[in-house]
Amino acid sequence: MLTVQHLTSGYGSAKILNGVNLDLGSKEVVAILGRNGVGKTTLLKTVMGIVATQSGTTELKGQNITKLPTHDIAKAGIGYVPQGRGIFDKLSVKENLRMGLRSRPDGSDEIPEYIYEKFPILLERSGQLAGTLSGGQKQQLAISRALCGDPKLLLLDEPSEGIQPNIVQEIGSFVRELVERRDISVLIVEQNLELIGLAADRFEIMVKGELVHRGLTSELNNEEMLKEYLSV
Amino acid sequence: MTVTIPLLSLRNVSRSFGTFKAVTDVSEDFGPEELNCIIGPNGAGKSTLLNMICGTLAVSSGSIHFGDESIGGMSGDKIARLGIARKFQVPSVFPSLSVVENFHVSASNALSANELDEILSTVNLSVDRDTTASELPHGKKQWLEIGMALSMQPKVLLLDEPTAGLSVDETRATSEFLRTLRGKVTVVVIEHDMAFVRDLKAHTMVLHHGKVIASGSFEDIENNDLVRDVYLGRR
Amino acid sequence: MEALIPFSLNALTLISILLMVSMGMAIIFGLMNVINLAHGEFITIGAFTLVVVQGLGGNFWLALIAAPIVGYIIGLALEKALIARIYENPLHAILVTWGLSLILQQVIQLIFGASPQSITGPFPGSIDILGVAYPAYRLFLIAFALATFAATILVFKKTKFGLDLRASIQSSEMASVMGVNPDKINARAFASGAALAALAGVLLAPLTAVTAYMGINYLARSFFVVLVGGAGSISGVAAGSGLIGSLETALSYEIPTTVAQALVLALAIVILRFRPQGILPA
Amino acid sequence: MSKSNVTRRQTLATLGKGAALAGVATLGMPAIVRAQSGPIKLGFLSGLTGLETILGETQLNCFKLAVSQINAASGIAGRQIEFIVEDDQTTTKGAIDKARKLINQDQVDATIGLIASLTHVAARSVTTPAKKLLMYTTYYEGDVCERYFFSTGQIPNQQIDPSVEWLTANEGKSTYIIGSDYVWPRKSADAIKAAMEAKGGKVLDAEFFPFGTSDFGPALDRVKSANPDFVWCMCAGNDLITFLKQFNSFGLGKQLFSQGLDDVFSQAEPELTNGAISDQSYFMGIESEENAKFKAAYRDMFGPKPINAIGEATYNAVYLYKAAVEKAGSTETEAVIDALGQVEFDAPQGKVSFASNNVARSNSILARANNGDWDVIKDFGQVDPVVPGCSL
Amino acid sequence: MTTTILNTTPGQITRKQKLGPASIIAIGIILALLILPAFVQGYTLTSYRDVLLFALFALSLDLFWGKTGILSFGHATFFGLGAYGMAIMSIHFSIDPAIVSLVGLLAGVGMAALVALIVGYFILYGGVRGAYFTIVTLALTLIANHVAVGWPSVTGGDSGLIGVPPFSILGWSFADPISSYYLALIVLGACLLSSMWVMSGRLGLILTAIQDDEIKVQTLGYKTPLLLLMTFAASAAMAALAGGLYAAGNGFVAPDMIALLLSTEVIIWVAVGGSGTLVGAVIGTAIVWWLQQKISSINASAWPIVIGTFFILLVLVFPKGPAAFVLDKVKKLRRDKEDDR
Repeated sequence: MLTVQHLTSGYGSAKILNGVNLDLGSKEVVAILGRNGVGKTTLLKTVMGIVATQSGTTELKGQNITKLPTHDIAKAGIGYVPQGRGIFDKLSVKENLRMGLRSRPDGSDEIPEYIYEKFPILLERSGQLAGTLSGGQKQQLAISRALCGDPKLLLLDEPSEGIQPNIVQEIGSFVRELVERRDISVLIVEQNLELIGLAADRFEIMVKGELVHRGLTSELNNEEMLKEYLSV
Repeated sequence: MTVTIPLLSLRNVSRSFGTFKAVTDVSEDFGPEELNCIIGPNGAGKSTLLNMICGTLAVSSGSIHFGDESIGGMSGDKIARLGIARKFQVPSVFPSLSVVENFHVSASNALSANELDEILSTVNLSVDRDTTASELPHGKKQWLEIGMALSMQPKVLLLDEPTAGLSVDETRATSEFLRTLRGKVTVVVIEHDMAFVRDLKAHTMVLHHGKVIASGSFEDIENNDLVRDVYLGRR
Repeated sequence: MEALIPFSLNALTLISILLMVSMGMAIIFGLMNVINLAHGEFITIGAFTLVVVQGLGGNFWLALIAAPIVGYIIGLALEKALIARIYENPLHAILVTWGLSLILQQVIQLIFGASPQSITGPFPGSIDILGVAYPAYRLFLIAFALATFAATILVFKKTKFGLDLRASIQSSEMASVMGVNPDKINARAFASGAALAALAGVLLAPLTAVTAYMGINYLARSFFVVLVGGAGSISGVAAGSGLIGSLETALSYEIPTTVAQALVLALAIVILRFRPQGILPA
Repeated sequence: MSKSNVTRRQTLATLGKGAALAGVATLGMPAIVRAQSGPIKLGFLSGLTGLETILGETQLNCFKLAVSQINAASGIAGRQIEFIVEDDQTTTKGAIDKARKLINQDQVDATIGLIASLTHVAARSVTTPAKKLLMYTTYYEGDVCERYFFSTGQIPNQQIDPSVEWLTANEGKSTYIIGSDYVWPRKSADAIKAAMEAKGGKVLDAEFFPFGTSDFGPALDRVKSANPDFVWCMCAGNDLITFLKQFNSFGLGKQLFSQGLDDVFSQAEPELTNGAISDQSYFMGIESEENAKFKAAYRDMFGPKPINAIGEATYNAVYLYKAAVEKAGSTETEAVIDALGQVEFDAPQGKVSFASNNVARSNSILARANNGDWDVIKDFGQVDPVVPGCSL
Repeated sequence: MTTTILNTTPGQITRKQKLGPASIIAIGIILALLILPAFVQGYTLTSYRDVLLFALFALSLDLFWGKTGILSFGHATFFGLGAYGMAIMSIHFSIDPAIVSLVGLLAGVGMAALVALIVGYFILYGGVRGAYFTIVTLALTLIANHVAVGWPSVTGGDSGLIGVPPFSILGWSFADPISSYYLALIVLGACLLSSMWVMSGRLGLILTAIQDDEIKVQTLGYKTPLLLLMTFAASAAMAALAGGLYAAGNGFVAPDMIALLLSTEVIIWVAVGGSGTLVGAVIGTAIVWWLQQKISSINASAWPIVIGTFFILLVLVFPKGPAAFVLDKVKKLRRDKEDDR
């Protein structure tokens, strides 16, 4: 699904990614772990074309998307939910979802029904300004909006941030459900081990812009490993 | 140095943005006897706290004192002139000025040639003295900014993630340097890098969701279950 | 009471003129944050479209349709050639658009000559409103400006383009994440602003002398309408036009017009000092 | 559109040719003559761009017509005329800068032209101290009394006084003045007030607007409330067009008088000017042999375009200057000025000559615009100019 | 605080380095201008005098725009205030001829500084920077122009005031071309050298630092709005000085000395010379003036097109100004040479 090779990128003189290699299979959910500031978010942004790639390649289903502009990467089939969710606060909930439709390959103008079924609150608040939603509702909206584009790959950046535990669980099981039912792969940057345990198949640990350790989700209770890479 | 440095003390300091409480009820004393660290996950309110100390943000409630002086509502430039210097998270230097010129701007009084040389050698930038700041590599920019803070001859040095983007060697050099300041300057460091904080053996305060959840020596903090949960995302 | 009718109609006329000349500015400056000092020349281009259309035997109504199209095309071409390179740097925008303004003025003057152009407007007579005769064309102008304003709001609220634009303005990064090409949106938004200004030019032509320099008269005022009304919202233009238009009309009954205009500008600076977001912020 | 396009190019072309043409002609003359006396240099200074563009082009054309006729007829006392055209952009700064250039750099023998009063005031501040001849060719407020300044246009006692006499007798005793904000409208308003009061009439109010005013609505509203018998407009150039457009649409039903209206305006905007009254020293409709020849020559050179009083007065000024140089036998300024008071010219409007106050004796014709042409209401004939207390 | 900033030199070395080539160029130019009257005279010399005064005006803009990075689109306001101050004082008031020029000049300079302080206080302390500052100053020029046109009893309205006496002080008159030329040269030279000297010191560094990061400068303990305001006022005063001398030199004022076009022309003069170099403003003015003479004598309407095209090229081809563009090339050549050694 997604193949990233020797990817480097950064801002100005500061290099953040120092050669990232990553393979993501079809219907696979991979979590990226690591301390703050090691480059996890930059990885997602680089894949998405928001941060320019300095060297290396990114391929989606065999298509080289390294040099594509962001909007074409979106159209190629990647949905992105950024840290902080990137909701258009001054647009209504429905308008936010309609924006999500822009990258659909089939050009459909209908918001998929399963989204409203899953998150009825979005239908209820359809005409309301998205800025007035609670944190959890915004996260639901952000994921739904990304799904409106019918992506093959979903990038999630810290979806649990600032959200109540019960909704974190809900999101975790929803991600699983998506993978099973809608044939989607997910790359997720997360610090919440509970969510990772619920949603991911395996994890990769990032240190100073490189992926240094990988493992199955079941290995996540290895205290020694956690201590080494994730501090305290 | 014989100058006595008054205590920087925070009492019930809070700050909210609209309904969001970024910092709640923080009380803490920072003195020069030991290095001080503030740790906590992203969004815990660390930078907000620093912003309030140096006057970039007003406190919503509570008080901040530097010695006898209440600095809670003071303007940034006044606070700076009391000797409270700050190094930003992203290296914040003047890119179009040379290294030396950066020091001249930041110095509170005109620097003599000796003082200038001293600072240059302290931050290892002697060879780069006439280099334009924008052309310095990332690590040297961090040092430049620390040097700028020093050139203010500060009594308090606030450092926001001084090791972000530094190599392992540079990080070690930074902690060595900071340890030399103990007793001379009140140092408050925001950090993520636990190895670095451990290295500093600093008095550590942990912020989470704007509240102090632990405070004490680094060993205490390291063995605090609550802190570990917060850092590993267990609830 | 009877004196109030012409006064309000005069105020409404000025408000409508300001509304028309400022709507394009509200998009280009208010929403896209581009300081466009060539805005006045888009107005001029509209008026000269009327000159050309009438020169070729067409009438006012044909020009009313043609001008926004001409404005759109010229706007689109200029955006692609110049404006797209200066979004990041306001100083560059100022220099480039001022240069553009000087060139457009001279080119128009070289083509058409310096003398005022003769044009024919519709509705030469006047109409009785509650016993007061008022020029029919001015009434048409008021109605047309309000209709254009409503239509612009509708386009922004209801169309795909409007949605894309509103989204891009909030975060062009997130809009592109959604699959929207920001370059395309910018180009179309700039061109729409130019089209609205050109439309204003046609409407102004029957009221004023049509010369290559006519647009410059409206530049500063449209900036202030947008700033005072609140940059970032289309509805702010109505507030800005309303305030500046009625104030200027009211003052002009009491003190010389020149002084009234200066006072209103000075007031606008004061408003900006205390309400930097304008009276109706986004 | 294409029409004015051609015109513009023609203008630029002829503009460029002026000096060259004269140069060629000079070379053609016997060497001895040229050595004794080079060409006579005239400066033409006026508003070719900016506010007064609509009038400046006609004025320049008439100047060129006179020069080319004179040059073709072996020049002034056998000397060809060379000329330099400068545009003052209807600004004080432009007029001063260009007048300086003409006098100091080009060293012209005399300067002819100018439209807006602010430019003659500015140009005079250069020419008079330099003791150089300046000939102004536009009707104006007429309060200058200087040896080095001559005027071939009307002044108030030739234009305003006769008009007021007829207007108060036929249109009514009250008027409302709207004008551009500068010397001519403001000073003329004083003359109008005096004239109206002398006839038992009244100026209800006078309002002055900055150049480039785009909305006269509130002013017209006040005119309506004041309810004058007729409206007196002294807006300049492009602003006069703006005013006419709005005045007509308001349908006040008031007679419009504007001594700034002439054939150039009426033919450019026949509908806007219809029914308005003006007083000028020259209209194209004047029936005389001189005028027929003048119009034909103008058409041959510039095509079928309107001529106005400012243009005709410019034409006259060149010929009067020629006569004076020939009489003085020299281009020396003092001698020419002395001679100017003693010469006359068979102008298209009739015989013109200067009175002792350096203003031309000229016609005063009151007429009403009728689909681009002017129907004479009353011809006051030639009126002697009166500048109180001025005898030079 | 401001005084310490002005007085302290940040290490002798720095100022010397900073002053180096620019001051040599500046002194060279002044020396060349000193002997210029030996080669030209009369009317031409008065033209050169006007160029010197416009150069002073450009210098004043560069002092603010070039050093703070904030573009004022309203500098003609201050030039105009200086000119009108001089004209109004000498025409409307019967002041002793011995001091009337001085009073007029002081009135103009004072008014300009006052207006700059008031407006500057409003907008600089209000946090208005960048593009908004530019638009507000643009409006300032329009207001000033409206006042100049709409208050004819004082300003002469659209026609302006004619009959300003030549500059004279205590019986010394600068009426003839040569003495008025030298007056302009002395004022320009003094302003140029002193502003270069001041700006090579700490104030110049701090202003550059404000351009880079104003918040950071505040956290270092400087009152940045005050520093900007003082620079703005000094710049306005210098513009008024140029305007006052211009009015006296030419004998009149008119609304186009306080108009938008002049505001934009001065931007070009500075931009051509390369903003921020100070001496560049003087060179730029001379180059543009010379070009304008050449081009507008070919075709009057060609000049605005040339300016317009130049503005666009300025941004797209040499954003630091053509002079800096050339200087950078030279520097690079020199550096390459040094590298070879």
